[in-house]
Amino acid sequence: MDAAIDYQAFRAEIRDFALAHCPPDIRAVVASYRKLSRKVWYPWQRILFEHGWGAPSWPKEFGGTGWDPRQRVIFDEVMAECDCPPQYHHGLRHLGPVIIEFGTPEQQKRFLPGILNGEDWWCQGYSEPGAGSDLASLRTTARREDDHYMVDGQKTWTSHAHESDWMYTLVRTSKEPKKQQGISLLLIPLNLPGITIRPIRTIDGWHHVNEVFLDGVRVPAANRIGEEGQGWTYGKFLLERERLGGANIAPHRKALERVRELVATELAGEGRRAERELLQHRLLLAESELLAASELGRESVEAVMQGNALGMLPSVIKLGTSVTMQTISQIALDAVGERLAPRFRRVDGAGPNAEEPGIEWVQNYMYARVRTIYGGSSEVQKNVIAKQLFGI
Amino acid sequence: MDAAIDYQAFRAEIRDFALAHCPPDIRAVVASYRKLSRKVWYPWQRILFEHGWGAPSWPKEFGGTGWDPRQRVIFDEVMAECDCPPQYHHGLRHLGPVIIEFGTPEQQKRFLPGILNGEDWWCQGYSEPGAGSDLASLRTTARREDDHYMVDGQKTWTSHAHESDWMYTLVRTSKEPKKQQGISLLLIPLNLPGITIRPIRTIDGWHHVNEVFLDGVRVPAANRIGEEGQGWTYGKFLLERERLGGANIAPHRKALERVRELVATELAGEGRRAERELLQHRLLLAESELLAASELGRESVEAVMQGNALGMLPSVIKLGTSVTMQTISQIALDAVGERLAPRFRRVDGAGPNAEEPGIEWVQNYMYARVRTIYGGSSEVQKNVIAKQLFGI
Amino acid sequence: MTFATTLIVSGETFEMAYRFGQVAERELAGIADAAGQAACIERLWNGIGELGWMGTAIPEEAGGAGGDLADLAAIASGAGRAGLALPVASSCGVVPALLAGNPVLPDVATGAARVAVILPGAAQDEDTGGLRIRLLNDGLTLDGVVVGVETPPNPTHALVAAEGAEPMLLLIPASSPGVQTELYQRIDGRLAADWHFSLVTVDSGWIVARGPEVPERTAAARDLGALLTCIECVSAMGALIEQTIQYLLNREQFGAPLATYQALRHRVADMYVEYENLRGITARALRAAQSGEPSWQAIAFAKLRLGEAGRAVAESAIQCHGGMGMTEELPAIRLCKRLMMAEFEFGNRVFQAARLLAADGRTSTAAAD
Amino acid sequence: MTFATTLIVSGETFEMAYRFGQVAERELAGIADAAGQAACIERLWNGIGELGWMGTAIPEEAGGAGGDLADLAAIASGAGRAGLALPVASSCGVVPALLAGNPVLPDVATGAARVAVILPGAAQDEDTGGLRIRLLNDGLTLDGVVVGVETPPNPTHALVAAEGAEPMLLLIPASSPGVQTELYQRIDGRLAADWHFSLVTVDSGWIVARGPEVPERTAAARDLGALLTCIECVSAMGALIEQTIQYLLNREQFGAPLATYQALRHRVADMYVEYENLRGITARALRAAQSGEPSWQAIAFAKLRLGEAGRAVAESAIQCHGGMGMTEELPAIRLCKRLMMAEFEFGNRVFQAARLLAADGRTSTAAAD
Repeated sequence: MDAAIDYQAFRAEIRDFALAHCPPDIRAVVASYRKLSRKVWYPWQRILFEHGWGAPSWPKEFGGTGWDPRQRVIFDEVMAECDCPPQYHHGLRHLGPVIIEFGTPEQQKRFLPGILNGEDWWCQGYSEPGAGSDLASLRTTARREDDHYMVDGQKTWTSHAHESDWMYTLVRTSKEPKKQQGISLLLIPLNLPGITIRPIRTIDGWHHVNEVFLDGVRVPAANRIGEEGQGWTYGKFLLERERLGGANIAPHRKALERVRELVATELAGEGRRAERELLQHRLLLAESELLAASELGRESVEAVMQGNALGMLPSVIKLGTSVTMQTISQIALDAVGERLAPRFRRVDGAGPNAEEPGIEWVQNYMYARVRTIYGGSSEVQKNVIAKQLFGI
Repeated sequence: MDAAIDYQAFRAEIRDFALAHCPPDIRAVVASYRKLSRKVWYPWQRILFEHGWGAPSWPKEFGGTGWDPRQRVIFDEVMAECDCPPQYHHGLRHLGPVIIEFGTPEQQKRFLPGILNGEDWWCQGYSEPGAGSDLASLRTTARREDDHYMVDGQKTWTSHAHESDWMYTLVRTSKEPKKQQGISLLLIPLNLPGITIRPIRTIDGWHHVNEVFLDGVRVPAANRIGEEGQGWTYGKFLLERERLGGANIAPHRKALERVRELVATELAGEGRRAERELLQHRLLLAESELLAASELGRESVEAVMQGNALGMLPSVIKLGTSVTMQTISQIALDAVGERLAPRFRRVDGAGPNAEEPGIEWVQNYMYARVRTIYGGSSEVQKNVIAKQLFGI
Repeated sequence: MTFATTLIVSGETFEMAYRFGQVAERELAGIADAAGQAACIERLWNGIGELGWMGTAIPEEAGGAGGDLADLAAIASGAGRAGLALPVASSCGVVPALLAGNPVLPDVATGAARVAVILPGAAQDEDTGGLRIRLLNDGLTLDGVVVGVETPPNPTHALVAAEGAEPMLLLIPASSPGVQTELYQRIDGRLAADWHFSLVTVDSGWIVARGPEVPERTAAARDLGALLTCIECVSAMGALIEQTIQYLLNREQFGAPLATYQALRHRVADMYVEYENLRGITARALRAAQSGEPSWQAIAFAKLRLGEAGRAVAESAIQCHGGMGMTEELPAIRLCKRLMMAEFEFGNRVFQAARLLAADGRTSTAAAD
Repeated sequence: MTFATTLIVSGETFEMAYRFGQVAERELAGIADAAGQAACIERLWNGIGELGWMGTAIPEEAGGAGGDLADLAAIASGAGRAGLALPVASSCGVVPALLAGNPVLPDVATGAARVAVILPGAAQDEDTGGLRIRLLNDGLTLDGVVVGVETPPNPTHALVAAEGAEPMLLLIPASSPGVQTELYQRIDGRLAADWHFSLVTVDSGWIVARGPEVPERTAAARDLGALLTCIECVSAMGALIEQTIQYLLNREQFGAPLATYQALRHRVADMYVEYENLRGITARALRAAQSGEPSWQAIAFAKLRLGEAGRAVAESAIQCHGGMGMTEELPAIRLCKRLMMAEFEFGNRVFQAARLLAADGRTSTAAAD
């Protein structure tokens, strides 16, 4: 079947559409690494939806494109290359596939259209304070009362909670001896009484994540996806679907190109030649790492297309590219820091931050620290790899 | 007492003597990092001995100088600055102090003079195959037979065994349940029957270390230092005496200066400017590390002079400077490797190696790998530091 | 037993400054809004004025305490350990040094005169040609924009080392016609300002110094600032390592304290080596500065090391804290941001490396040992 | 279960080359003296000649097997995995490519012609002005010294890409008047030679090519050599990592296998990431070279990565082996030395980085994906 697909033509089609239809002001926000809020994401999602590309990873019968894995990676690559907002909405990427797989027909009818057309905005309520990477130990409880659950607890690191309509949430519905059991997946409207959302101030001065307090929140039992106590299975289903997440190196290469230009502009002239050459040399090494990673990404897509196991490739790509992205942001900071770091302001929302070109790299530098922490920290990735290598 | 010592004058005195009396051919060998054999060491030891400086670390009554710790470090620094062979003979530094502390008057009379005037050359037989840093598990046995010990076993990493007259050796004289006990210190003449010395081929192509096989070697019991079964105590005594070993950063700074000149010479001209500047920048960072280490070395001497504990300083200095020396040797290899690495020859003793200026840095690069391995590997040093930091 | 790093400076003055800094840090951390933070910083400024910090190195006859570099170092060390969000190196060290002998000095000592220092090479706005003094209609005129200048709250003066046909050190009242400032808070919590000078006519009373002594004095003042910043950061880094150790001891993952994982233990050991090296090289620079023959090279090397080590240790500390490392919840992470910003004060790595390489003065540094 | 790295090339030819390499490695490792080693290398050379390695990419009509880059890659990969001490990239790849169409080719295929390649930029003796061709008494004369040239045993010819008024590619019999060679063994066990050309009169029959095609052909040949070296080293690095893992599993310290210490586990994980990256970027370059439009940039980036990763992984492997890492006792450590030397073959990091930066050809590399 996939022999019939002309991937080059497909890539060109996506690119033409992106360049023609993605609004310039949205692309400008992406290009300058300004904050991507629902305000930026929604219009583009709407455009894609109307073109039939609202859900690249969903099956056709639910309004998806039915694309194969290679097409989906190509789509993501082109989005990055054209400075379109990465189509990484929690509803679309995470929840949608779960509802398609495990939801009832009513739930599918109720929730999927709003995700697809972008009218409903979702956030993910998994992490809890003190739990670290250890999801199985979560403590938010949902007590069944007739046709409702009473939910009590606290979620943290909840991206976009402050601009979302819904949170899909892992909650503990029974005290099983095995920690992975007794967890259920609930869809919680964020306008219910008893919900408090508190922003977490992050080191880069932006508002990305929140704490969500759930205090006697009454959630209809019909909002539970799948069976009670099986939430852990649905969570794992998600993780496994995301294995190709690292195969798209286009955003990294875009960042590298931007920093190369930044270095050339910021450090122009003979007086800064030595400094410029030093940074250019470091960029070249970073580029060699990205070229290597993009080849491993290519192998990953190939493997998924053939139905082969990916082995350690996702961990290897994650480990490598997270550090390379940090390196790129360090180089950028080295280029502009002296001039711009003192101008990057602390308090988000208290008036505009400085708007000088290049100042986004001060923020990017701070933010890039998260790359070796989230999605399985580098330490966890190395543990995983070592376990495979040593067999013990 | 030490208030009376004019350390600046002392330093000048040492330097004047070194420059006036250390033979130029010997200094040339040291300056070009060629192999230091007994042939190079002995004449200089003889000169120092005749001047009364044969044993800087021994008490006066045994022919030593009676210098305080600061004077001893100054002496070592000046030796390095003037390209005199480092006075680091196993007999002088390691064994002599043990004989002085624990030997009988007869043993002192028999062994100390030969060490002092350089006529007797010593090597250290501690390490055994498979034992790693774990000295307590040694397996070479010495069985008492009348007034002799029958020694059987194998030593390894034995520096200079092939050019030594004697080996001071830790052997197991009884099977105690506690591994540290039952170990004795024997002095073994290397010309006894049953001894075979086999060179270990090392990665830098030089002959530094040996395996020493002991097969029914008959050693007079009078050659045992101290009590039977107390060898472990004497070994520890040595280790504690060497705490200031890392305080002398002069050899490192000398190496840095040499590589700075090497980079300037090798990469002269506009065509190699970018490359040169890159290496000069790396050298500057290495220099800042050495300046920091030399201050910590200064603190260490101060602490020993005051009778204070050194805490983690020796580990910190060792960890830091071992990596800095590796960095310096990497920079040197980057400067000359393309031209000289292919000319550096493998087989030691099969004709002279290439003699081009700078080629010593190919050897130095390879040899420098040992710096993070010997004398407590970096991993062991970090374990030691972490234990102090965390208290667990 | 809790581990404590070796201090670079200790004693009563250090303890006093550290206590003040700790209280200040806690107070600031509890305030969420920008206006509240600004008000708090102003209160803190008044606090250190009352304690006499700015007068530390000002002669008694000019209203100061007549202290020396050791006293400044003690204050910088104490303030640094708490990550105090005030321009200590600048206001207690650099400004009094540059204004030595000037009639404004007593006001500097009390904190009434709040002076921002604009050294040559200060960041300029892209579109302007920098800060210039020129002759215009028979008078001297200052024109240009400089940005991101560290500042006390509500600065009363700019102390400008202006390069021109004749270099000049000018003390310009912030209220002068044509002078505008915009204040904001940096990511390490300190205040900074952009200064706009629009064809400002130079009053002859503003001239603190002129001619060839100006570059000499400003270079010495910059080095003093760099040295005090290094001292601050040694303390900050020591506190950061202690707090990271505590965090790893207290926090469990997969059933064991994080402090038991060898990878993290070794990472912290590496941080500690960086700390000790920074402490050593800074102590060396301080000793040289206190000797008869101060060495700019010793300071340049220390600041170079701070740039390398500050970033490396801050990044490691954030990594050790995991997700919490990305937030501002913990004092440790606020110290990280302080370490990151310090790199850009009084000459960054590139500046220090360039002058060291240019001077080829490296052999002469041996004299400092 | 023992861990095995992903191979960059596999198949029968790879297996054959690997088996030959393993036997050869064991044989060489057992010989202590230099003369014995030299004799062994000569036997091995004859061995690969009989197996037809040098003829792999030579057309059938010239006595070769008429194979392609895939066949060369398989041989390089197999030989590399065993660290075979023969100039595979040069003798099987570069020489046949440069001598395409030359009557000596059948002898190259059998191994009877043993050709050392001297490319522009080969290391020169300090005191000479490099290799020059000049007009002297109406004839062309070659003069100069080049050193450290990788070579087959007892080379019969030097294939010299000489830069002069007109670039020339010359195949010079080693026995010609005025030509002297000195052979020795490099630290990775391979043979190298210094070549002395003392006013050697150029025979017109030596001229393989002249004019502007010479730089083009030599650049392409150098890239082929670099690519094959990368392929060799991917295999060598994979074997090195496998052996390091085995060593850490088998060796105990303080009562536990070294493989249980997290610091070493993480270090090996880092080595593995380096390996995978080198494998990826080399596979990418190989794919580009096999496509219609070969990309020198793809090769330059791969060789650049090899320089970085080769040294880093070799250094880590030595560290993991502790004291044993300083000896030549284990095959793993011999592989380390091979990786270290490979950096200097067919353009080191500096060479590759310089041409990438100069060409600013970095955006065009996207085409290779």
